[in-house]
This record gives sequence, C-alpha cells and structure tokens, in this order.
Amino acid sequence: MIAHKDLVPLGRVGDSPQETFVLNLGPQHPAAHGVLRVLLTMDGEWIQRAEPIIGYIHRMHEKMGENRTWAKFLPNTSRIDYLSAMHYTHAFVGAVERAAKIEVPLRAEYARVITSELNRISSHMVWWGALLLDLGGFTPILYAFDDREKILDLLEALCGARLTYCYYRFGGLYNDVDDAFLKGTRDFVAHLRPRLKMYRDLVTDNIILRKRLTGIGPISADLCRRYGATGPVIRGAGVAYDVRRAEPYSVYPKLDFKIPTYSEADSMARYLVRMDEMEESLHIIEQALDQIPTGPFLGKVPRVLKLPVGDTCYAVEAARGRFMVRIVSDGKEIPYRVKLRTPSFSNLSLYEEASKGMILPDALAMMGSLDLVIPDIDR
Amino acid sequence: MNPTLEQLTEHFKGLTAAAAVPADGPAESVSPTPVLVVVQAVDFALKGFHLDVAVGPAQVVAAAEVADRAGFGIDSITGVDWLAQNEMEVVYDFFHPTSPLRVVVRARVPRGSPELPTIGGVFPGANWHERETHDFFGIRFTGNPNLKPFLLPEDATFHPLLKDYKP
Amino acid sequence: MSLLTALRDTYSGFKSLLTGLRITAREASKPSITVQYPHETLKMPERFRGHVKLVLDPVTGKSRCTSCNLCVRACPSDCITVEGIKREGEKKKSVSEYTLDFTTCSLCGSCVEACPSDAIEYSKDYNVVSLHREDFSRMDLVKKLEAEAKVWAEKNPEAAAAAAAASAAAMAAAAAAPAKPAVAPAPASAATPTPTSTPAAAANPVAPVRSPEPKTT
Amino acid sequence: MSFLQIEPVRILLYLVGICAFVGANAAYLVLAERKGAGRIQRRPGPNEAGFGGILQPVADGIKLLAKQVMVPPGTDALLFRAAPLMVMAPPLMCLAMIPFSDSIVARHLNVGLLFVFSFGSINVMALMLGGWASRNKFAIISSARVVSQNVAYEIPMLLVVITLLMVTGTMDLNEIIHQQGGGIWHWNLFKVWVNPLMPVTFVIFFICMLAETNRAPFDMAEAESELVAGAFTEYGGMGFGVFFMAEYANIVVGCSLATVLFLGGWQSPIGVLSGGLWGAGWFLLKLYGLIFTVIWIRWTFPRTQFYSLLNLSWKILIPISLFTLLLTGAMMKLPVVYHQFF
Repeated sequence: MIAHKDLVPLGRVGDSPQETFVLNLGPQHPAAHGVLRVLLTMDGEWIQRAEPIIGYIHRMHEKMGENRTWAKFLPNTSRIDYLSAMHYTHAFVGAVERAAKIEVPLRAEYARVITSELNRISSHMVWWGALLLDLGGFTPILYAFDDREKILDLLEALCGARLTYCYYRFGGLYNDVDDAFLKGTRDFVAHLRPRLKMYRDLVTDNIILRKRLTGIGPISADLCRRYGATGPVIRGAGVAYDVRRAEPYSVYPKLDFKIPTYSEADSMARYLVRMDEMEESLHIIEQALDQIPTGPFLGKVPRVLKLPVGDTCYAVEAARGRFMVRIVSDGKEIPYRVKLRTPSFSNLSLYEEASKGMILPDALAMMGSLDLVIPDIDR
Repeated sequence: MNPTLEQLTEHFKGLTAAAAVPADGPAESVSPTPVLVVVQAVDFALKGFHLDVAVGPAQVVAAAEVADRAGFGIDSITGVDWLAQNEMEVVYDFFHPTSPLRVVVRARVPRGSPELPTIGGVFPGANWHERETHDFFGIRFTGNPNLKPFLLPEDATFHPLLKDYKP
Repeated sequence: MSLLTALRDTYSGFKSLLTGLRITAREASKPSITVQYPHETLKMPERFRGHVKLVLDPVTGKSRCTSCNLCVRACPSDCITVEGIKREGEKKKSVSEYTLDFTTCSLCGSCVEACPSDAIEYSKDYNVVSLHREDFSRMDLVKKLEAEAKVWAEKNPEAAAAAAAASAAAMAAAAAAPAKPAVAPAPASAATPTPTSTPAAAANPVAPVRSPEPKTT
Repeated sequence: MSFLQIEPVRILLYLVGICAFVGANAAYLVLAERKGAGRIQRRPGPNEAGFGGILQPVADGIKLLAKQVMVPPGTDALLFRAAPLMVMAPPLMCLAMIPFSDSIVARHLNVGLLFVFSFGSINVMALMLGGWASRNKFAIISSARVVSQNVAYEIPMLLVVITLLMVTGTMDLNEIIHQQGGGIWHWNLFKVWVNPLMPVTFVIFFICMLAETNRAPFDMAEAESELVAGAFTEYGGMGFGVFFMAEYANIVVGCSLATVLFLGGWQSPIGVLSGGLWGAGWFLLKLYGLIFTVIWIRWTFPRTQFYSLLNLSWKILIPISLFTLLLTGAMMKLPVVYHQFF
C-alpha cells in the first residue's frame, strides 16, 4: 500500500492567505457533470481548499423506499445512478432475495451477470468520453457513444428501456434473455475488442493525455480506506478490492476474471483500471455466454412479499465502486428502512483532502477520473 | 495485516473492558448507556456481513479505532428510527479492502436526545456520512465540525427519515 | 543520458500525436452513423417500453380490461386511474375510463406485469408530443383504444363484423336469459345499436359513467 | 486603370476587400470547423439551414446580432466594449501585408514581416483587457493565462523567424516568396541544405502559431471545461461573435504567414503557373490546407495542461529553435570561414 504522504501533489499550497479568492465552480459548470458545486478557495490557479457542496438533485430515495412495497421500490433503484442502473437494481433485488431466502434460477443469474457487465462497459464509456471532454478532447465521447449505442440497443431490445432498465425482479428477471440478445452480445464483444484498441491508440497512448493524467491527483490506498472510496479509485491505488471477489454474489465465483490494479495511485492509474475493466468485462461476458443454461428465468416468489424482521445487506460492484443496500424490515409488506450506500458519495468525500494544492485544470482532471455521477451522490 | 474473524471478535469484546470514554470530544454529553459490548458473528450468506457489534454510544470512537487498527475502511454511517422503542440506532458499516470481512457496529441512542461522538477523527470519510445522518435523522454527532444541512436545502430544519415526520 | 531520454520521449510523444491524427482521419473517411431524426426514424424493438396502452382484442375489437385495479395497486407512482362499469350481458366489468398520468409515470412496467388479463401493453409510441399538459397528466387510454379500434375495423371488416355479430348474439342471449353469462365481452356496434346507446355518449367518450358507444363504422 | 493607381483609393479598395475576405472566412470557417468536426465524429454536422447547411453562418450571425449586448454591472464598460474591436483590428491589419499573389497585396511594405508580428502581438492585449474588464473570476484567470501563454510562445516563434530571416535576408514578404520560386524543393520548408532542421523549424512555427491563436490543444484562454468560456464568459451577442470571428481571422493570418514563410506563398509547387490568379489559387490552396490541419488537430487531441504548455515552450521549443538558429548561422558562415582560410 502506498501511504498518502509518499505521494506529493504536483504543485504547492499557496502561502499568502490574504491573496486568495473564492471561486464557485458550479452548480452550472461544464466540468461539473450536472449539478455538483465546488467552492474553491484559490490562490491564483492553485487550489487551497475545495469544498464540494452537494444535494442539488437530492430526491430522498430512502424515504420513498419507506412508503411503498418492496417491489414498488424497484423502479427507483434504476434512477439513483442512471449510468449503472443494472447494478443498483441487482443490489436491491439481491438484498430482498437474501432476506426472504428466494432462490434465483441459474439462467437468471447468468443473465444478470451479462447485463450487469454490459452496463459496466456502457458506464465506463460515458466516463471515458466525459473525462476527455473535461480534458478538452471532443471527439472521443462520440466514438464512445457510437459503441455504447450498440449496448443500449441490445438492452433496449431485451428489456425495453435504454437507461433505467429495471430489468431484475425478485427471484429472477423481468423477461427471458432471448437468442437474439445472446447472439447480439456475442457480436458486440467481437466488435468492441478492436474498438478498445482504437481507444488505446487514439487516447490512452496520446502524449497529451498521459501528461495530463500521470502523477495528477494522487489518492493513496490509505486515503481510500479512510474515506471509503472504492471501485476503480481504490484499485487505481493498488488494492485489489472488488466486491465481486470480496463478497461474492450471483455467479461471479464461477467466472474467471482478473481485477486490474495499478499501484501509481494517480489519475492515470484510475484511467487505466477502467480501460482494463472494459476488457475484463468482455471476458466475463464471453464466459457467461458460454455457460448460460436453459431453464426458467423467474424463481418462486410469494405473491405478497413480507420479509423477516431484521436487517440485511447486499453489496455489488457497481461501475463506480461498492454499492450497498441495507434493508431493515419489521415484518411488514413495506420496508422499514432502505439505506443506499452509493460509491460516488464516498469517492467524492475525499476530494477536499486530495485536491489540496492542485492547480485548477488538474483538480478537474482528477474529478473526472473519480467518475462522479451526481444523482448517485445526492440520491 | 488481515485480521481473522476470531481476532476481531476478541478486539471488539475488549471494548467492554476498556474505558468508555471517547478519545476526544465532550464525553459528558453522552448518556451513559450500557457499556456492555455484544459481539455476534453472523452468517454472511444470510445477512451480508460477518460481525455484528452492538456498542454504547460512548464506545463508538473506540470501536472505530479498533476497526481502523484492523485495516477496515468506512463504508457508511446511517440511522434507523425505532419509534416504538423510542430509540434511534446508528449503524456504522465497515469494509475491509484486503480481506473479505464486513463489520457492522451499532449504537442506540435515546430518541429524545440523539447524540453521540463523531468518529471523524478516526475516519475522515465519516464526516460526510455523519452530516447525512444528521440531515435525515437529526442525530447530533458531537465534534463534527460541519453539521449543517448537506443533502437537504440549506435552510432545512426538518429530518425526513424520522418515522413521525410529516411533510 | 537524460538528454537522450528527453529526445526519445519527444519522439514517441510526437509519434502518438501522429497516430491520433491517423485514427481521426480514418474515422472521418467512414460513413456517418447518425440518424437524421425528423427525416428518418428508428423502429422500436418488440419489447420497447413506451407508455402503456390498452390492448385491442383482435377477436372482439374491444379492450380486455376488466377494471380489476391490480395495475393501479402495482403502480409505484400512483399514476393510473381505472373506472369500470358492468354492462348488460357481461360476466365481468369492462373498462370505461383508463387514465394515465404520464407526467409521473416512470415507465417501469409494473402495471403490465400485474395485469391478469393481458389487457395493457407498452405502446411503441416514443415521440409523444403535445402543447397541452392535460394530454400527459390525463392521458385517456380508452380514447386512444377507440381510435385504434376504428382503424382496426376499417382494416379488418370481416373480423369486425364477426365481433359485432358475436356481440349481438351475446346481447340477445343476455336479453333472453339475464342470469346466463355471456363469454365474450359485448362491444356495441352501429349495426346493432343497444337501447342505451346515445349520441351524447359517443361525442363525449371521456365521461366516466356512460353507456357503450358505437365503435364500428 | 489610372484611378486604381491613386494610392488612397487602392488602399481603401484593398481594405474593403480584406474586410470582406476576413468576414467571409471567419463565417465560413466556423461552418467548415463544425462540418469537419462532424466528419471526424461521423455525423453530418449542421445540415438544416440552407442546402446542406450552407446558410448556417448567416443564421448564426442573425442570432448573435439579435441578442442584446449586455454590459454586466461592475465591469469597466469602456474596456469591455473596446476589447472586441481591439481583437478584430490586428488580423485585419496583418492581412494587409500578406501577398495573395505577385500583384494582389493591399500594401507592399519592405518590413512586412515586422509589421505582421508587431500587430499580431496586440491580439493578446485585447483578450487580456476583455477578460480583465469582465470582472469575472474565470475571465481573469483566463487573462492571466493568455498573457503568459502568448509571451511564452512569442519567443520561439520569433527565434524561428529570425532563423528564416537569416536564410532569406529580407523582411519583405513578397521577396521571401520570390526566393522560393521554381518548384517545391525551393520552399523554405525543404531547404535542408541551408539548415537540416528546416522541417523542424516549420513544426515549431506551426505549434507556436496554434498557441498564439489559442487553438486546441492550446486553448487555455477559452478552456470551456475549466473556465466556462474564459475571457469571453461575460460576453454575449455580437460581442462574443466578434471574439469568435477574430479567433478564425487570427488562424487565417497565422496560416497565411506559415504559407508565405515556409510553403512558398503563391509559388506553384511545380515551378510553372505561378502568375496572376494562378498564384492566388496556389496560395489559397496551401492556406486552406493548413487551416484544415488546424481543425483536424483540434478535433483529435485533448487540451494540454497549462504548465506543460509553458514547459513545452521554455524547455523544448526555445532550446530547439535556438539550436536551429545556431546551426543555420554556422551553416551559412562556415563556407565563408572556409574560403577565408583555405
């Protein structure tokens, strides 16, 4: 593990406090990806203190969970992080299944893995394009969206929605994966591999991008641990923490995949982790496509779902990191408490400490490398 | 570095013997609830975590220090409003970055004066989670420097996740 | 030595820039991938989840909805209102008003899943546009179904006639023995006007309680 | 004919022509840029206004003109209004010096190159004042960036030009072009026997030109994902429109200069057909080739960091251009020295 003090930010902390000014970055700012507001205390272009101010699109999903039945909360889960809706539904569905001891058919589990990984790739593609937009490169996002469109088309043909899928149900799926989808996914995997190489040639190897990300925004493993940052952030700090391994769920234990880690702990490391993850996801999808059995896609679920008293956790590896649902039931049809632990929230919480002494464009590059989705933070 | 479940259980049980005074912060304001620490290993496949630790509000910081020493990271902090028992539960989730272990620490505070020390000194990431919990439940974390509305509007004085909250 | 490294870095950096230029030039030579939306449109897939609509039963030319309210109960956003009436000669209730508040609908499809009689499905209509908020906040699905039924009857005159005949038969059976339930829901038709059919009802199909209006032309 | 030989009339006519040229270029380069970006990103670009989008600049212009020119409270109103004018004047003045063909030149001056550079440097002043007068933090940061960036890149650019001046021995732009006549191998770009690093010199000049005109990947001044719109944040309507047009006018000036200095200006690459309108044709061909490259580069690369931009200038470009300067001097003087002693 790299300690945070070993990683000196590329810059200096301003030493003349009377010369500082306050810059309001957001809530409407091109780099804020929505409505994040960062209150920057700056010394020239050097950031002395960056205080993220959140809550501009807070929707109180947790309260919504407390006044509707378990099944009625399902559509909400797609809307917390709209870019990795599959994972979020998976976590909620998983928590309820764990509490109610609902058996999920194997076919459904494999289908969940395939769709989740497709969703991860599409989410990473949006991140990739958005990061490049932050860095002033306008073309990659359109290339990424071209490929992402293919994923969205696949998922739309499968479950009817392009973004807020709401595809999983307690005990299985909303509808069966058809052969057209399986074949389309196979074709897509074959299509994406050369495209990923193109991404690498166009952007990853580009000297300007390397200069902009290498050594920028160091976030050490220890910092990640103390702030609870997970996902590509902690993997970019050299810790192979992946919920798919640490708390195995679904059929991930049956699948063979690597957890890409980079020990540099800078923005480039986080970038490379995500790029490698896309390839790993393709690898997982291929295996799942080979192994998916025939059979039912929906298990036996009681018509009126009442969960036993007590609390249950279920965590998944969402595209941005560890997403955990903690449900507390008091034996009724309606949840007593639904806690949504979102990765972006924790990943952003370290921003204030990590961005100290950075120059403005670097701080924005680092923010881009955190892959923030604001509804995910604000919930 | 990676602790086993047994070691952890021992560490957390040790809290009972340790002084129930937090490292810093006004310990007086914390109501002296039972010092007994209940440590319970649970089946991960059923619950989603390995160790369920119930502590008094005063021992929260000490429990967080145990978790910190064992290499845990802060996962989340949240509350549950138990209206019937007239209590509020604060739930601290910890994950371990290098070993598959999950620990849940719970502390119960009376509903009338929900107050307990912050663990921001141990886990700086707890700061935001505590602010969020304060927003939703009105639980005061003494020592947290920034307990102003966070996700709620900046002039919010209500706590929407309380069970008796009427919009 | 460091000078050499610097030169090598400069060279490889420059080369990476040229690679980037080559890639964009190659992409520029490929055909355009966009769809010129108003001029060309995409076909929605089979499972596309648009707003819900009432299914037109191809046998009877009417809705299958029995206004059992299961969809209302399944809806997470409480955006469905269903009113049903019990018509003469029918075993079950039939829908008279099905209003969708599309402004709060989250297109989750819980209603479609909950429906026991397959009476609602997703429409493939994705560009729903209107200048009036009421068209969304009170989306009248019965009205949409009626418009659809009109088209259907024009396209399939035999089926429509058969349905009308069946309904007439059912009506007659009901008139003969009111206790005996008719199997098929009874659509009214212009050919066999029911005594309760009034022009006012036809002109104002949104009225919650009314008699069955003429459907076939 | 005699009417045209009256000097003031001549100048007036040429200035009107240049204004029209710059205006048309600025308008249609925006369209070309958007079309080019579309092509690279595999979409058609603006294609609704007019036939295939040909009227898009007109529509944009009408939109900008119809907008109110707002002067936000607290700004330095005079400077705020003056900055767009100041930013547009230098490229117009510079283009008066550029020979489009042997005979088409607004004002023939034997220190044309000096004139172009002195006016080209005013451009940064306008951006700085516009940013300063806006009383906006993003704009002020942008102003500071513009100044340091332009100062940093003026130096290698001038060093490169001095290298070239040593080869040509004149500041007369038309004379420089005349020296490059007789085929592609006579262009300054390929005069490797004078200085083996001549292509490198051209690359340095081109990079500096990109940086001077604040084009991606060096668009520190605008940097929309960092500074919203940089110095133009507070400008709306035609105020912004003029800044926008000036950016393209500057590109035209920069690329014309590169054409004149390195690519033989209006000289034909095959050695014949350089006279009259042929020359103008060759010139425009080279000019738009370079401009296309500028557009291509913008839509390919991300933006550089500010400090690596300065590092590039001070640590790479200036040493290399100094070296080429030295090398050229040595190459030119060595034969003299040789003949003196042997």
